[in-house]
Amino acid sequence: MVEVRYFAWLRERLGTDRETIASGASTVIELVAELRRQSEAHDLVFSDLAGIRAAVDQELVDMDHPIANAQEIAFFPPMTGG
Amino acid sequence: MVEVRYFAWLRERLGTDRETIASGASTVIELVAELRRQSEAHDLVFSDLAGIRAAVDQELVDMDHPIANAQEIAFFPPMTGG
Amino acid sequence: MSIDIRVQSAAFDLGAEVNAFAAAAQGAGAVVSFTGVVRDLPEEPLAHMEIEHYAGMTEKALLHIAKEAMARWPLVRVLIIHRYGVLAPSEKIMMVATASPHRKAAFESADFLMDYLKSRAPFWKKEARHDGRADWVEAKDEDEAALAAWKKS
Amino acid sequence: MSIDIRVQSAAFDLGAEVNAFAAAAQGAGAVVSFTGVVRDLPEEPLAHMEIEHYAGMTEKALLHIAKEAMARWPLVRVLIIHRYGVLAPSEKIMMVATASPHRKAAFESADFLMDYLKSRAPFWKKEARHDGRADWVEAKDEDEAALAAWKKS
Repeated sequence: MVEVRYFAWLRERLGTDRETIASGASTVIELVAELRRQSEAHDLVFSDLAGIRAAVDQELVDMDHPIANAQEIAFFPPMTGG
Repeated sequence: MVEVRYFAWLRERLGTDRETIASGASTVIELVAELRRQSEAHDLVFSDLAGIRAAVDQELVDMDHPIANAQEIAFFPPMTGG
Repeated sequence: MSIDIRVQSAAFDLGAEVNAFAAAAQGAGAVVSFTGVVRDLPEEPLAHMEIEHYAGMTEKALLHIAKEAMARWPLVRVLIIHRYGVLAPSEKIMMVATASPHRKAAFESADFLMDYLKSRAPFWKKEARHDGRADWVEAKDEDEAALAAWKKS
Repeated sequence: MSIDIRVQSAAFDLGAEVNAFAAAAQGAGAVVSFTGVVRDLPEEPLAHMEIEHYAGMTEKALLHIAKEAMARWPLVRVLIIHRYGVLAPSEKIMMVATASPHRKAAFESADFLMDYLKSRAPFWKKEARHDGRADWVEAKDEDEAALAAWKKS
């Protein structure tokens, strides 16, 4: 089981800030493919990955990053702090 | 008559911060030549112009700058503000 | 060497922070501060700004950025304060401060901290208008470009 | 657009100045400050610093520098405060502040102001030691080089 977290417009469009799912994915991009099968909203949110960033256990990573033993995977738009 | 002003180590070595002299110089470098004839201290202070800057009427200028009708000529080392 | 990171919803007193920072930066000689303010333009009025962040990751990311600055420049002190939650126009969003014996190091490291923080710390801004419309602020290509420039040098 | 230049022997309150500056910089979004502090190093103790300046020319030079920055960057506000006279270790020598809608403009213009001020405003620093020795601070080649870089760009 892995905890998936959403921020900003992803959170708004999915109507939730987190969900716990059973995943067999070994990389972030594989997890995205699983998530897209969850619902139409998921499919839509992840339809264009150009505007989405991912973090594995609170570290920013590329989409092909492994997620072995990860506790928490997060998806969000490019950051706009400062 | 022109007012000549000195700052920092030039002022200290000459023992004065200003003097009024009758000058026939038409450029700063010509004035320097006149000043060097004033005293041994003057001659020494102006012996190496690499470390001396000049201002004509409170504007930083090159040594060959004209001084026609200038009220005040100043000599000082490179600035060290900030 | 000292790093001070604060992520908070409460307002901060920029002047008091800068004074305390400079006082504690013994031997530094050069102190630079940057402050981001919620813009308040009559022609484009904002009702408020809302800042979301990823608690936990935010602190880690800011600490990482501050350590990277400390490793690159001779800094005696780094401060980063960043707010989240609802902010009114003219309120201060965040600040960074750097202290160094060298003026260029203080400037460059503060600039670097801002470039990294802007694109690598998990904050997202939303601008709410008086008509109820609210839009997420979009990341700018120039921000990623600014980051890339530090990698080259 | 507003320029505030102050040349004074009295101390100034950095924090109060930064707060007032940011408050008056409506719509700016980005505020940068630089402060120069009399260094206070245990291994190289100073009795005090003495700053001489060319009253009259100083104000003109600083105004010229501030106007040049305003012409080069989209700034809404520039502040320069520079002290002269006798300063103790840890005292603030001077400060500049810039406010702009753009973060890079605020950083670059403050950096520019410092580079110009350092080599073009008529101030001279003298460092007095506890043994009575006092030396004029020498200008650095790197300061002239920093200035030259702005002319190219």
